[in-house]
Amino acid sequence: MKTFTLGGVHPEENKLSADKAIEVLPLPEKVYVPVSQSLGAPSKVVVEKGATVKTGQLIAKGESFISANVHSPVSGKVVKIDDVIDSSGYKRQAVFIDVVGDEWEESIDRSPEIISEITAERDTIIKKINELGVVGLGGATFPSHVKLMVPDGKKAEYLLINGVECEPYLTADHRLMLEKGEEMMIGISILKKALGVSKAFIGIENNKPDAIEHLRKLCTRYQGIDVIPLKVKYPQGGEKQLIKAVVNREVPSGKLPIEVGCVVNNVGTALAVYEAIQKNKPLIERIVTVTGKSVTKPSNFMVRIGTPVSLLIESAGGLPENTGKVISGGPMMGKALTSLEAPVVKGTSGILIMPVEESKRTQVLNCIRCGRCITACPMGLEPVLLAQLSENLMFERAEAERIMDCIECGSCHYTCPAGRPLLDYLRLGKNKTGLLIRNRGKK
Amino acid sequence: MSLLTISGSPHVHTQQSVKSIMYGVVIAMIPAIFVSVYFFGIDAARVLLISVLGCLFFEWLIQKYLIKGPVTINDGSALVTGVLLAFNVPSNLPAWIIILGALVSIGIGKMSFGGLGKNPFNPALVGRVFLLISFPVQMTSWPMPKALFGEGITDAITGPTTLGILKEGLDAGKTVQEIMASPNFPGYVNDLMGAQAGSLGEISALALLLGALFMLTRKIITWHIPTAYIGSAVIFSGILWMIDPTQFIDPLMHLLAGGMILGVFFMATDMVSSPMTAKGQIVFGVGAGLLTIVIRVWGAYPEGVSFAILIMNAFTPLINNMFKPKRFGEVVKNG
Amino acid sequence: MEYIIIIISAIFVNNIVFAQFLGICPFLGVSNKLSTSVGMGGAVIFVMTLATIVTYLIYQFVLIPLGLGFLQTISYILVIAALVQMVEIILKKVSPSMYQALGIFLPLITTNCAVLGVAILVIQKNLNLLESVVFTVATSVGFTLALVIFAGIREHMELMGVPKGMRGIPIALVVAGLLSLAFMGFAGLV
Amino acid sequence: MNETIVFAVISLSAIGGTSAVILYFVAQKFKVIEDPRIDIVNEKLPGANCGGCGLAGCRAFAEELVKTGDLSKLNCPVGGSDVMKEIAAVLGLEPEEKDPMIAVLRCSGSRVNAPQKVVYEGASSCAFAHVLSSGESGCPNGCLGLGDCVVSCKFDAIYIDDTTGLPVISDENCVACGACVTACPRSIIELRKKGKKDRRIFVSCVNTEKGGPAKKNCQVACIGCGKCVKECPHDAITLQNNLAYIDYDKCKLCRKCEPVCPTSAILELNFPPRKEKAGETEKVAEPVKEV
Amino acid sequence: MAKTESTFKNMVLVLLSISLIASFSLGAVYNLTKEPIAKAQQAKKEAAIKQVVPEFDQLEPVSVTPDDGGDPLTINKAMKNGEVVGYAVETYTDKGFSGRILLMVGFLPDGSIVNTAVLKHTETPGLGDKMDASKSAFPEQFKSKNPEVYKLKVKKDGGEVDAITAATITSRAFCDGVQRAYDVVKKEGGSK
Amino acid sequence: MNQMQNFTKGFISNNPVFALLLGMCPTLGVTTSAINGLGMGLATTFVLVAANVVISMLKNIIPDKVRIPSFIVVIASFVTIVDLVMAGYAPALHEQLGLFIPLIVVNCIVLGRAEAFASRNNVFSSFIDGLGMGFGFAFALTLLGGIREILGSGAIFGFKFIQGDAILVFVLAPGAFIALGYLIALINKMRKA
Repeated sequence: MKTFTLGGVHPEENKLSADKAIEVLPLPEKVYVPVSQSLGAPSKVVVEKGATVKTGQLIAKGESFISANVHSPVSGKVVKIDDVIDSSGYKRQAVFIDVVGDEWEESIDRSPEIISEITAERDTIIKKINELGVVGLGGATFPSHVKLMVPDGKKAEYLLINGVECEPYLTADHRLMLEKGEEMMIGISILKKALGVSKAFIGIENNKPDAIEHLRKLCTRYQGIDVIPLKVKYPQGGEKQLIKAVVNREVPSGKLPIEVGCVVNNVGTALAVYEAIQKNKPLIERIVTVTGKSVTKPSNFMVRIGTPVSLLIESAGGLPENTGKVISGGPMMGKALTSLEAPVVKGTSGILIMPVEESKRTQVLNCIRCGRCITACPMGLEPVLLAQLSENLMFERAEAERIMDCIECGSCHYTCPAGRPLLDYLRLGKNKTGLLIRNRGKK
Repeated sequence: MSLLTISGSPHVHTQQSVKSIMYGVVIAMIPAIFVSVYFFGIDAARVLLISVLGCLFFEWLIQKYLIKGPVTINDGSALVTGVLLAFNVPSNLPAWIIILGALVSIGIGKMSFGGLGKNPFNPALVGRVFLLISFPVQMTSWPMPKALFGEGITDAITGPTTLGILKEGLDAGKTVQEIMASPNFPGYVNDLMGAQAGSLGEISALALLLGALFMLTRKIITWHIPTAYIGSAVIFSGILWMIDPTQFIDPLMHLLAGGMILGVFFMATDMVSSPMTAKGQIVFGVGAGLLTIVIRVWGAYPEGVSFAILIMNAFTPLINNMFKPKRFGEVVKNG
Repeated sequence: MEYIIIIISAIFVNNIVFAQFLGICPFLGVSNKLSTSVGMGGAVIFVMTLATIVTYLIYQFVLIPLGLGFLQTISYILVIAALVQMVEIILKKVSPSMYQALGIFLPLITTNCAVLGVAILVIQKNLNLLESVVFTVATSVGFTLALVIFAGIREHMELMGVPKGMRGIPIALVVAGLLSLAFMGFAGLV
Repeated sequence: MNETIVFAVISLSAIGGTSAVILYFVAQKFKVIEDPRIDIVNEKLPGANCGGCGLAGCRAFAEELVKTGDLSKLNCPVGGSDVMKEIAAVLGLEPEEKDPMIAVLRCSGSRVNAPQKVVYEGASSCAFAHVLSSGESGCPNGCLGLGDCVVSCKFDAIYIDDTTGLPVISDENCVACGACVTACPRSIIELRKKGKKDRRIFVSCVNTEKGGPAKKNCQVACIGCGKCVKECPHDAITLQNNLAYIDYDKCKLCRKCEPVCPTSAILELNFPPRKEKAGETEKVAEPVKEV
Repeated sequence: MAKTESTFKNMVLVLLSISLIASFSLGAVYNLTKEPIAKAQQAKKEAAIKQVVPEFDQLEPVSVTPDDGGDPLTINKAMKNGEVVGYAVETYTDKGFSGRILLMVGFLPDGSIVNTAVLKHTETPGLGDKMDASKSAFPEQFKSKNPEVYKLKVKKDGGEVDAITAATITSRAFCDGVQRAYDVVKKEGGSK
Repeated sequence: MNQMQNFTKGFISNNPVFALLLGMCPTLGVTTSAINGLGMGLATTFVLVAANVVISMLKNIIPDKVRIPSFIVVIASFVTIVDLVMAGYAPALHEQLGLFIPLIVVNCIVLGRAEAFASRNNVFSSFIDGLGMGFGFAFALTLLGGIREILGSGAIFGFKFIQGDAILVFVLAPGAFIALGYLIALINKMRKA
């Protein structure tokens, strides 16, 4: 069984909602649509307060190279353009819309029929993906059209589709593969066409045997797409780890996957691409897992972007009494929310609710230099050393020890028997070291 | 509803903790404790008790009144040090010397540096070597073993360890074969089972191996240091043995006699004072193995395990510095 | 074989720092950083070897023939002082970066008792010129070894944080003591 | 005369003389010219290597001083004007009188004024908590209270008050080196003129949100109402991004702005109590009803 | 008084004159102490000789090279009224724990040991230094033993000497030194 | 500064060993017993005083650039004198102290005081300073020697008060480092309190 070689951990999987079919969440009464939902510069609002919008209408335009358009997920009236606390814990600009009916833009094909013939040409595909605001749905929300534009001098050989879902608890991708496999396959074919590659691999961890089997069957009908079952190991869903696991290539430090001829896209992205190209539908909804041991009804929802998190929790049986922490994303890399009014954004893959006793960190003891964090680090770094350097503000040495290679997967922190907040210090160190490097560049 | 907690990711944590590791080590030492009580009787229990209580007491005292930080004697590390210290001394050691050893182990070896995790040297070994050099007579007069319920030699009689017999004999110009043929030589089986004179914990290789197996399966230790240690010791002593089997002890005897197994699995693998990367651990193990044999063969002391590990402890920061893990993406491999 | 014994003895068994108590000041002073300690070690190897050769020649060919053994101390220290200053001046010109790194410790080599100590020791031990050189090099390598190990441990301790009362010289001395304890294992090797 | 003595004298002189001569020539050949004044200046400096002057350590400061020969741009905040005068004397220059400065904390978001809304767990580092979220009080600009400034201070001048959860800067120990200013991820600490008799007035808030959201998180936040701007007779107060700022160079310490602030965001330090309204200075802790 | 300037001339002059004065005074002190030093050394040696052989009135040092080709030993023949009453041998051993040990061993003309004294050693204090009569009774056992019949080896090695506890190496070295002394005395014609 | 302060500062506040950390080699090397420490301390005191006096007398004659070599020659002379006299009149102690007698030359205290004090002050002050520093040094050495002797051989000034075993390590090299380490830690603590 294939997997990546360096490091990795195996946290308890807790896939509570794996057998829960995707439910379409009823339309909310109001949505807050943040204008910054992807990596890169925030988009510019193009609607005014008081305007009426249709579902799928452009409301914020990405203006720089790396940024993405935002479309209205609902139809209704723009109440105001103000700040809302999002998953970053800070207030960000958002478009507040009061929902009225569900009137869609006419250009969008809403029929359930699956269109498998790909008529669009490469340039059209990329242009449309850009226009319809498709971003990577794995979590990093990198604008997809940028990924598809292979830089000069580089050549894409393989398209890797990330169906790993290595985060514990989350099942959104799993359900997607089972229920939208056909659409996803077409999406993959579109991506292949856009990249001009003949081979695509879907990497899936073997804790999802039903998905592997289902997609394998579908593969027989789609040329040049293979399912690669992978051994369960976190963080296999990391781009570099996935490439290593599937095609055994190592992306050099500080470089992008295209350096080794690979492009990685999430299964969700493949679906979004299908909908954008074949159905003309912008990215206005996504599948979100709402889960947690104390949650009465762990579920997978199809949710419109901008829906407040509280509504999702309500639909999953309400907020449990002893909730200590609400996390946007999975337990390994997700962000703890400060407010339940935070809206679902394009990158929200799950809402994890943790009871008080699980949400407290363990007591921090002295480091016993066991080296488990080093063994666990999938990037071959020494988290303990980097954390110490960052604690002692020795950022130059931290840079030399390659702190910038850290992918913030949290394996080190997870595995530390002394419960040290290694990743906290690593993040801090990365932050400061990054500043140091940028300042150096300026001089 | 209480206030929400915010913290950086990850939000889940492994079950393994410092405590579980330390108590795991203690559990692994239980077979050896039984063997020592079996052969040395109540004396062994006495030494163990004094040593453990001494270590716990000094840890508590220093944390509470000198460092004035949180008291963490229940994390199990002082317990491990206590048992290991007891394992490294003869069962007839006077109480005050054991207490002094506990003070040195905890006070000098560990708390001076700030406590658990900060000590560059293994505390139990610091205590042991300190005592060995301070009290050479008491530390090298081992009572002969006698089975708890069987007939044996009276308590008062002391004798040299297997390695001691070999060293003395070789120094006196005898050949290895002559020495091993002599009636008072314990032999392979006794060394394996524990019927030999020696420090509490080192006598039975079998009991120690049992514990080591437990630690390996529970992933408390990894295979790197033990394998490298034993490998280098066996290869090096094997080469010497092949050169002249009359003057050099065979590798198997080297393994079974003395504190090799105890040192390899319980002290060299001490995480705090050994390197952190797999590569570093192998270098550490190889170095310790070589030094052990060098000291055993040519040094003044018949046993070299403690010194070898301490010396390698000193090198640990340098090894950590030189043997970094393989960085992802450092060597570009394609295909 | 003779030389191997001298080397092992000088580096491990009778390590100049851990067993002979010579050169403690730079040992404690220049061991904060690994890189500086390596530089210092190099400088000491160089100066010590040079000094021993010169003083040896002076002793054998000037002092002894004239029956002036009692001038040993004064003439040695003069020669060593001049030598160190010379090295310092040259280094400042040739490699300013190294000069910066070693900073005030180059003059300290003058008052490094290890240099004078070894020069006197080779006379006391009745070594011939070649043996003296081997002995000196081995001794200074032993010094460097001690320094480097020590610097490694101190760098490590700096990151880990030592209790306030023990910080600085006290913990350094304790570490030196423990190292010395460990090195006693080499006893009897030669 | 005894022949031992003669030999001794001759040989030692020969050794000494030879060394001296060789040394002399080597020294001539490998001469490195370094301004001796650098050493002198260096000795005069406090030697704390705090970096308060903006250079890497005291020696670098000395080198820079001697090289540029210009005192106007360089100042050692730790040694203060005394040291600068001495250095000026060495270099034969006139020192520029610099007003003594001190670090002040521009946040009054104590546990009472800005109650906790979420619980933070993790590395006790403001810098990290700042990256993670807006903090326990929810104020995106307020003090996080995790003590990065305390750690950065080399002069033991800052500690965290346990009841308020805010850092306290000691007037006595602070040398205005600016380390805490750099350390604070939210730029809450500012170096201000120490003021006559240590008297200072400043807006103790750096929140740039609009009035409503700001007050939601902290009752003593500056809401940018502009009352103080109107009140100030010296044009020392400006309003930018919903935040008032008092320019310490223009401020005449007239104390007129403080009473008009509806949220008590303006803080006065070391003034005698006001005669007309006794309880006024304790306003900070009181809940404010009106905006 | 004004400070002397650092000119080349001044520098050399001052340094030279200081050297001159220093070496002159050192020479003088050396001359003064030469005798006491020599006396002290002589006294020490004689004290050791007196300790290990019967009363004598005359000493006759002879240098003998041992058969194993090691460094020559000095045998001090102690004579009384022209007759040899004992041999005080300055012997050594390299088998010590740390470096050479110098011993003085006294024999009667019949070869039996009178007494031993340690001249110089660097053995571990508290352990090896017990071979000194002032520190333990270890050397007592050698008195009036004749190595011809008395096996000069520690018991562990099959000899008759009780080793110092925990210092077998030193004890062994001590025996080696005594044996060496005995061998040369025998070679020189003692021990009939 | 009055002469009394000048004299006593070397004991604790400016003690060459505990506070200035100078002369570590002999401090560690010869302190196996209190008497050795005292002997070494007094020998150093003599050199210190004599060198201080002579150097303060010569301070104006010596040009700056040959300051250090000149000082060293002066110091070395006195060291040799001590060496010779001790060999002649106290051979037992001389043998015990061994190599460390000539090494007084490179003891940083001696050169340090010459540099820092004698070359700037008058003869009498220098004399007092040398005496104070010397006694401070001797005090430190005797204290350390005493501690090591008590712990290591159960005796003090050669008088054995514990029969049987003591902690041998303390007369050996490791004990020297460890004892001094904790002694300095203790004294640091006392000075702060």
